[in-house]
This record gives sequence, structure tokens and C-alpha cells, in this order.
Amino acid sequence: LAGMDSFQATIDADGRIEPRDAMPEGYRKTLIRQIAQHAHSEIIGMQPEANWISRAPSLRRKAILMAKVQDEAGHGLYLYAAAETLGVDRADLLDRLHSGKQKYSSIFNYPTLTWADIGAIGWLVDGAAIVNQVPLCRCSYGPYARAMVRVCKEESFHQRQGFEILYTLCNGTPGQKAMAQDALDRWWWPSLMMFGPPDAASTHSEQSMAWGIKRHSNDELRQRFVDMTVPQADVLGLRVPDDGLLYDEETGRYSFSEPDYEELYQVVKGNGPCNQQRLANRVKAHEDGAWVREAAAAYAEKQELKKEESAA
Amino acid sequence: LAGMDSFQATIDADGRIEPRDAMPEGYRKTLIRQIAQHAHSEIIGMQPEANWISRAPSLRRKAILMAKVQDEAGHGLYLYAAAETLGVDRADLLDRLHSGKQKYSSIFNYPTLTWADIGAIGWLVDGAAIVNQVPLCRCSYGPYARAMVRVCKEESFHQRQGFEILYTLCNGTPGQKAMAQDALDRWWWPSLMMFGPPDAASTHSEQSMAWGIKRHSNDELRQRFVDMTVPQADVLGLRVPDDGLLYDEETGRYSFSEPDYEELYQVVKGNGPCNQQRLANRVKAHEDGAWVREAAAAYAEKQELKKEESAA
Amino acid sequence: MSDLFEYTLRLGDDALIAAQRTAEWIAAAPQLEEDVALGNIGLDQLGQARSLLQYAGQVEGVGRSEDDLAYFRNERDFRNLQLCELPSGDFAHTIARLLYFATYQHLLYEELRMSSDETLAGVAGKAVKEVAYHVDHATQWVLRLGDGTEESHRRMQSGLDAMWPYTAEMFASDDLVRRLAGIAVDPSTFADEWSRRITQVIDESTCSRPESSYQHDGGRDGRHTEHLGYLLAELQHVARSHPGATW
Amino acid sequence: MSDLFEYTLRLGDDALIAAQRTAEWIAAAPQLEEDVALGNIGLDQLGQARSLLQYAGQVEGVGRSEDDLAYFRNERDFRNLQLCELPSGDFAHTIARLLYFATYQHLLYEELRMSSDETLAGVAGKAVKEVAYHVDHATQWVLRLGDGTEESHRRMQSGLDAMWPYTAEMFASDDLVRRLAGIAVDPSTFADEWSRRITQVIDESTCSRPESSYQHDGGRDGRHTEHLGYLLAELQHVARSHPGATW
Repeated sequence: LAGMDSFQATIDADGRIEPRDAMPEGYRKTLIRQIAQHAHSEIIGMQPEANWISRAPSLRRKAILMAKVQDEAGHGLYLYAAAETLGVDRADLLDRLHSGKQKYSSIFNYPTLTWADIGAIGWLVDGAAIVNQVPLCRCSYGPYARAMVRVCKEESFHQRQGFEILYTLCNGTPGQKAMAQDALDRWWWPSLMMFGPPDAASTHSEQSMAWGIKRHSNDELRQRFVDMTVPQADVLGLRVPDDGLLYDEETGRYSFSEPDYEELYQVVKGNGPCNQQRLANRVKAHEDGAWVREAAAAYAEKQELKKEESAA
Repeated sequence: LAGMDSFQATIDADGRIEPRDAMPEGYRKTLIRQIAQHAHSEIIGMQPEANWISRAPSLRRKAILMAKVQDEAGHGLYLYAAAETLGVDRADLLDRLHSGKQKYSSIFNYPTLTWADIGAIGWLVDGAAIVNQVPLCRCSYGPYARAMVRVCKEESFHQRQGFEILYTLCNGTPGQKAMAQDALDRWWWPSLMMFGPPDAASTHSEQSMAWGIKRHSNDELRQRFVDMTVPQADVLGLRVPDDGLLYDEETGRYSFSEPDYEELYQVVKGNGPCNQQRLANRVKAHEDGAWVREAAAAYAEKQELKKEESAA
Repeated sequence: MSDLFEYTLRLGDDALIAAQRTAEWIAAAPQLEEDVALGNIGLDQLGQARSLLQYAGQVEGVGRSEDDLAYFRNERDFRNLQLCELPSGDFAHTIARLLYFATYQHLLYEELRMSSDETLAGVAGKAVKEVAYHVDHATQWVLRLGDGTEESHRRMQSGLDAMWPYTAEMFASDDLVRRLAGIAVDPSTFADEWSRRITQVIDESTCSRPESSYQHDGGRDGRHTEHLGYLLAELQHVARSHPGATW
Repeated sequence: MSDLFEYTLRLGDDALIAAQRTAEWIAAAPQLEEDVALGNIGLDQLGQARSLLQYAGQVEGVGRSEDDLAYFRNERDFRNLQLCELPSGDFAHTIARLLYFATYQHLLYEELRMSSDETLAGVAGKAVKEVAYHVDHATQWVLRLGDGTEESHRRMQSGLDAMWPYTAEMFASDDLVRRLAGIAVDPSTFADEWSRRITQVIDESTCSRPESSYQHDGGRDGRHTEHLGYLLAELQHVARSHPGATW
């Protein structure tokens, strides 16, 4: 109980909880769920982009895209490691992903249909991720906060690359420009929904706020994203597909239409265009790789044994 | 023995041996081997062409190619049926193909690398096949001779289509013309070797001649092919890749260089560019289809049983 | 873009993409007879595609040929059902798709024979006989596989289930079809009949009719699965590599 | 076509096609660490390809960029080893190819650092460190898989055997390399050393070094396997679909 007092004191002082510190079970569980879901999103999120590596239209873009998808694998690694500091292990978390018990971000259940989607994902999806994640760099749990510092740095790099892809398309042939507009049309609303349901309908939020895991409400972050992104669309010369979009000169903020949250709930429930495909691919990679992981474990054990024998 | 006398009399009179007629065991075996090899060649021969169906550069050409490859499956069917009249069954013959005990024409162990190869196969490979096969329409074994009549009719259609593909390429862009020349360069020598080793080195031939299975020597047929094909190359405006090619005004025939039979022997032995791939694909299709064939047999049996029950 | 052009493209793209998938079986079928049969079916589908795309080009009136439409449109401009572009899977998946698609095409073409557009009516008149054979072929196989061995039953069921979420798209009605009343067929009108026919075959095969599930859509608006891009890369590569060439 | 252009293309195409195959593993590797590692290796290979193709374009002197060479050449103009274009197969096949190819590249680049052509020497100086890591990575996996479980041993042996018939092509010497003495490296000069290194790894892994067998060739003359065409269709499709576009 002294530990719990100290936990609350640390939270109140905006300090950092570290793995060996005492923490309420709810705090631990909430963090595990959130970090795991975040890690899963990184690795499922590799798929829609990896889908275009073989077809990237220039070698430079191919290299950038490969590096980006590889970064996501790296983010997955840090995040699983952060979750492991809370007493779970990666293999279990992966099992929970594969069995559908844990979720990943619904945005990755939309297909990447053209090369412009790679630009849109970088610009909008990574952009939204950054807005969501920057506050997490100050999260009360130390290992998660530190992982997020590194992740955010790379994400903002990715976001610029995505914007640059679209900028090039928008200044290219009419076919390229149309491809960019089409990508924005398809990714805009799903991106807005990355911030979750509207505050009125959001569960879990209050406790997470009190624990210093969450720092801003869904709607607040969504607004921040719109305010940041609309001027960038103007720079690209693209039209944001929202007739209700209006700039308020006084506040310097945009008002915008309500996304179709029914769609979000459907996709979360598994009824999105790519839910089955993404999970099936993931499970296949995992199952196809089982013999490799087993071999590595068997080999390591043999080596260990040899070392012991030679020591004896 | 009266049967054997009648066999010899039929052969001597250039008549037809039919399935129920008596025949020497050697005659039967030779025919089975030859017909099976011919059937195997039809079905392995589907692969190098099927390789371009998905990529055929116009819908009309795609349709023609699909129909052609489908015809080859049909030829395979007639020929296996002809072999079955000699007391073997298709499943056994396929097993012998899959285990490497029976061969198929070595020409199909070369890869199809460009669309022009589809033209070259039609023009040269089907052209050579026709030269080989027309005499077989008069083969002493009735079912084989009748199958060959049908096969030859379709092959000559295919040969014209192949020529037409090349004709279009040769009258197209410089890139297309170069593609056609390249295809001729690669397929010319393998096509010449479709007639088998030079007469001096040819085994089995004498007995097959006596039995009315073979009617002309390898070299004779090869010469006929060259005489037929070189003027067609001239029409295309392509260069036959043989510096030794010479037209003899008096005889109206071409002299030409000796193909590299060492290469032929290597490919026959299994050492060609695609031997492993062709056989592996065939075996895979067969194995992947095993459950389908088993299901069809099980279903047929159940239906039979039901019929019997309702009759009882 | 005219309604008639758009409508003709839908039917033409269905047939083209279906033909491309069917042709993948040639030289890889479970038995030689099936190489021949699937070859026939693929050729029928391709033939329909050619007539329809050629007509679409005429309707459009800017000089595009069947090949221009097949080889030089981008993925987002294709109007086919997602069902047609899905990977072929194993033989049971292919047969399940053929049952669903050919039964749909059969009902569609039966009606379309009465179209006031003579060309469409003509294409449908020829095609309806072809697809009747496709339906029959698929039906025979669903029965054999469904009521064959344990393994084939399992695979047949899995094929029927896997393709099912892509079937509702076939019957989606929209303003375009309604504007073309008399010319086009509104597919929602024969959804029940399709369902009746399919159910009968599946029941007889001892398989279970798939439960209703999430249904994909978007093909008619050019929103496809990620599979179509790869299919088109292969389909179009040679033609795109030699712009302006004749074949 | 100048000798130096042709030679640089050979090395550049090897790296490009290898990178394309390596990248197929990204998001599909047996474990996350391997997604990262194979991503690194693919990026190294792609980086080498870009430097080499860019230089090839300069040497040729008609204004072709790395992208022109990668996206707008036809199959018969590619000069890569057939080994690089073979389908990736399972993880053991991929590792077997990487062992063979990276060891070859390592020996090649070690020599090429001394080339009198400063650009090639520079590319080699950077690349040699990268491929040393590839060799090490492949070696570690050959040991783990070869001396892991029964299944992994069997698969590792099968991978080593399957890729073996495509190795002799790496060491083929020809007039072009001889004409470029001092600039190019004659790969036949390090065939024995390659063999020594490979044998050592295979022996330690408890696998058997493949028996000599029929050896394929032709890549340096643009005669490839039937697999390359499909790889290029995918690689080039978007670029070919938008001629003249910048990305």
C-alpha cells in the first residue's frame, strides 16, 4: 500500500512509473491492452504499404517505402518490448492478435488501390498517428513514453515523405493529380475516425486521463488533426471531401462534418474491406515461419548444451 | 500364328491394324511408347504457351492462344485414348511421365521468354511437328492414324496462326521486329533437332519402318522442314541463324549446318533449361488435383449404388 | 461518360476479369478433361468480354477499341465485380465462384435478350447459351465435390463460404440501371431467383448454404480488392511496354 | 554498347532483381526481427542497384536515368544472374540463395575496390561492408536451420540443392570481362575461394554440399528463366502506365 501511495504521488507529480514500481492492476492491464494494440497496428500496418513495394514507380520511392515499412517492424519491436516490461510476452500478445482477441487500428482494414494511397497513408494516417501519439511521449509509464519518443520522430519523417509523394503527383500529369485526389477522397474519413468515437460515446477515457495515459479527448485530437491537415491539402491543391468544411477566422479552427461512425463500428467489428485478408496474411506468415522459429530455438539450445559440456 | 501371318499381310498390303487384331509384342510396345510420348508432349507442351495467356498483348491473340492450348489438351486426350486401345491406361502412362520413365519432346524444355516466342512455337515447332506427323496419318495402326488426321488438321491451323503472329511483329515497330528475330534465333536449332538424331545415329528406326510406324528417316524429314521453312523466313524478312545455309538451284533444296546434337542429348538426359520446371509443374497439377479426382470417383460410385438400390 | 457506356463496361469487365482468372487453370487443372472444359469456359467469357468492350468503345465514340479498354485503363477505371478478381484459390473455390457468377450471368443475359438495345440483346442471346453450360458444369462439380469424399466436402464448403461475401454486389441496383430501364437489366429483380437456384444446388450437394455475412462492394465504382492491381499488371504489361504497337 | 556500360548493368541488374525478391519477405517473414533484417538487406541491394544503374546511364551517355533502365527495359535486356530472379521459395530457399549470392558479391566487391574505374571502386568500397553483413546473416541462418530441427535440416538441404544449379553462372568469364582488365573483376578468379567458403558453412551446418549438377546459364546474355517476365510486369507496371511522369 505504500507502493500504491507512491504510484499516485508519481502520477500527481507528472512523474514516470517504471517497471519495478508498484502499480494498480487496472493501470497495468490498460497499458498492456493499449501498447499491444499499438504494436499490432504497426505490424498489421506494414501490409497495406508492403503491397506497393514491388510496384513503386521509381527506385528512390521504392527505397523510401521499404525503409518505412521496415521502420514499422522496428516500432512493433520497441512496443512489444515496452509491453513485455509489464509482465506479458510477445508470443502471447501475437496469439491474442491472431485469435482476434486483441485489435489493431481499423484504418489498416482499407485497401491500398493505387500508388497515391502510399502518399495518402503517409500524409493522413501517419499524420493522425502523430497527433494521437505526441501526447503519449509524456505518458506516465516510462518505457511506453520512451518508445513513443522514438516512434514519433520516425513517424513525422514518414508523414513528410507521404506529403512529398502527393506533392509530386499533384504537380505531375493530370492522371497523377486525379490519382492523388482519389486517394484523399478515400482516406479522409477513415483518417478522421482514427481518433476513435466522439467523446460523448467514448469509454475508458476518463480513467486513462486520470492515470496520465491519455492526455486529450478524441474530439480534441481530431480537431487538431483537421486544423493541421486542411491547409496542407490547400498547398497540394486538393479538395477535402467534406462540403461542411468551414474555416472560422476568429478561432483559426475548422468546423467539419461528422464522420460516419457506423462505418467505424462495422470495421472494428470485423466488417471492413480487408479485415479478413490482413489477419489471414498475418497468421499465414506466423504459421509459415513456425518451423524457422523452432529451428532457431533448437539450435540455441544445442549451442547452450555444447557450452556447458565444454565448461564441464 | 495365323494371326501373325495376317498381321504381316496387312502391313505388306499397307492396310490398317486394328485393336482386336493380333500383333507382335514389339509392335505393340513400340506403339505404346511412341503414342504415349506423343501424348505427353502435347500436355507438357501446353506449359510454355500457357505461360503467355495472361500476358497476351491483345484480346484477339489471347483468345487464339487459349484455344490453341486447349486444343493441345484435346490432342492429349485423343492420343491417350489411342494408346489405351493397346491395353494400357492413361493413369499408368501419366505415372510413367511423372516418374521420368517416359519422355516428352525435348523442345518443350526451352523457355518462352517473350511474346514472339508464341509466334515462333506456332510457326517452327508446330511446323516441325506437322512434318513429323503427316506421315503418321498413314501409320499402320488404325487408331493412331485416325488420331493423327485430326491432330494434323489442327496443327496446321496453329502453324498459320504462329506465322501470322510473327508476320505482324515483323511489320510492326522496330522493337517488335527485333523480338521476332530474337525468337527465331533461339528456336531455330531446337526445332531442327525435333527430328531426332541424324540417321547415322538413330536407333529403332529400321524396325519402325518395316512395321509401317515410321515412313521417312529423321534427316529426310529435317530436310523437308528446312525447305519448307526458309522461304517463309524470307517472307517475314527474318534471317535464319545459320551461316551455312545455301540454296541449291538445281535440286531446289537447301543445304544447312549440322545442329549441335550434343545439346539435344543433354536436354533429353534432363539437362535443359526447363526440364525440372516442366515436370515439377505437371506433377504439382496432378497432385493438387488428386482430391478432385478422388471426389469424382467417390461420387460416381455413390450414384451407381443409388441406381442399383432403386432398381432393386 | 454515358450511362450505356458505363453499363456495357460493367458487363464487359466482369467477363474479362473472369476470363483472366479462369485461364489460370489451363495446364494446371486436376485432369485433362477439365483443362479442356475450363478452356472452353474461359474462351466463352473472353468472347463476351470482347463483344462488350468493343461495343462500349463504339458507344463512347472516341475511338477506343476493345484492346484500348482492356490494356490501357487503370485499376480504378475497371467496373467489374470484386468476385471476378479474387484469386482462384483451389479447385473448389474456383467452382464456387463459377456457380455464383455463371448463375448470375445466366439470369442477367436471359433478361438482356429482351433489351431494346439490339447489340446488347444480340450479345446476350449468344452468351446465354454459353453460360447455361457454365452453370451446368459448375453444378455438376458442386455435387461431385460436395457429395464426394470428406476432404472434397470440406473444401467445397470452404469455397462456397469464401466467395459468399462477394455475392451481394451482383444484385446491387443503382440509378444508372434505373435510368437505362428497357435497355439494362436491374439485377435486384432476379436476386431471389438466383438465391433459389443456388440454394437448390448447394442443398443437393450436401453442403450448407453460407450464412449471411459482411458483404463487400465497390467494384461498380472502381473500388476493388488489392488483388486486381496484380492481375492488371500481368494482363497489361506487354501491351503497355510497346505503346502504339499492333499485335 | 560499351563494355563498361554492359558490365555495370550486369552488377546493377543483379542487385536490383535481388532486392525485388528480398523485399517480398517484408511483412511476411518468420519473425519481426527478420522483417527488419531482410528489409536492411533488400535496402542495401537496392542502394547498390541505384548507384550502379545511375552510373551505367552516365557511361552510356544518352541520358537514361536509373529509372529508365529499371522500368523501361524489356526482359531480354536485363543482364542479371538467373539465381537472382528465381522465386523466393520458403525461408530456407531464400537463405540458401543469400548465402550463395552474398558470398559471391563479397568476393567480387572486395576485388572491385581496386578497380581503376573510380566510381565502380567507390560503389564497391561501400557495398563490400554491406554484403559482409549479408554473408554473416545468411551464414547464421544456414547454421541454425541446418543444425536445428529435423524439418529445418531437410528444408535447408532442399534450399541449398535447389539454388545450386544456378551458381556456376556467377563465375563465368567472358571476353567482355577480359577486355575490361583492371576495371572489371573476372569472377572465375575467385570461384575456388567462393567454393571454399560455402563448403565451410555448409559443412558446419551439418548439411551436405550439393553434388555438381546441370548448371543453367544465359542471364548475362539476357536469356532468363520464365520467372523474370512476371517479376518485371509487377516492377514496371505503374511506371509503364504513366509514361513521362515523374514520381
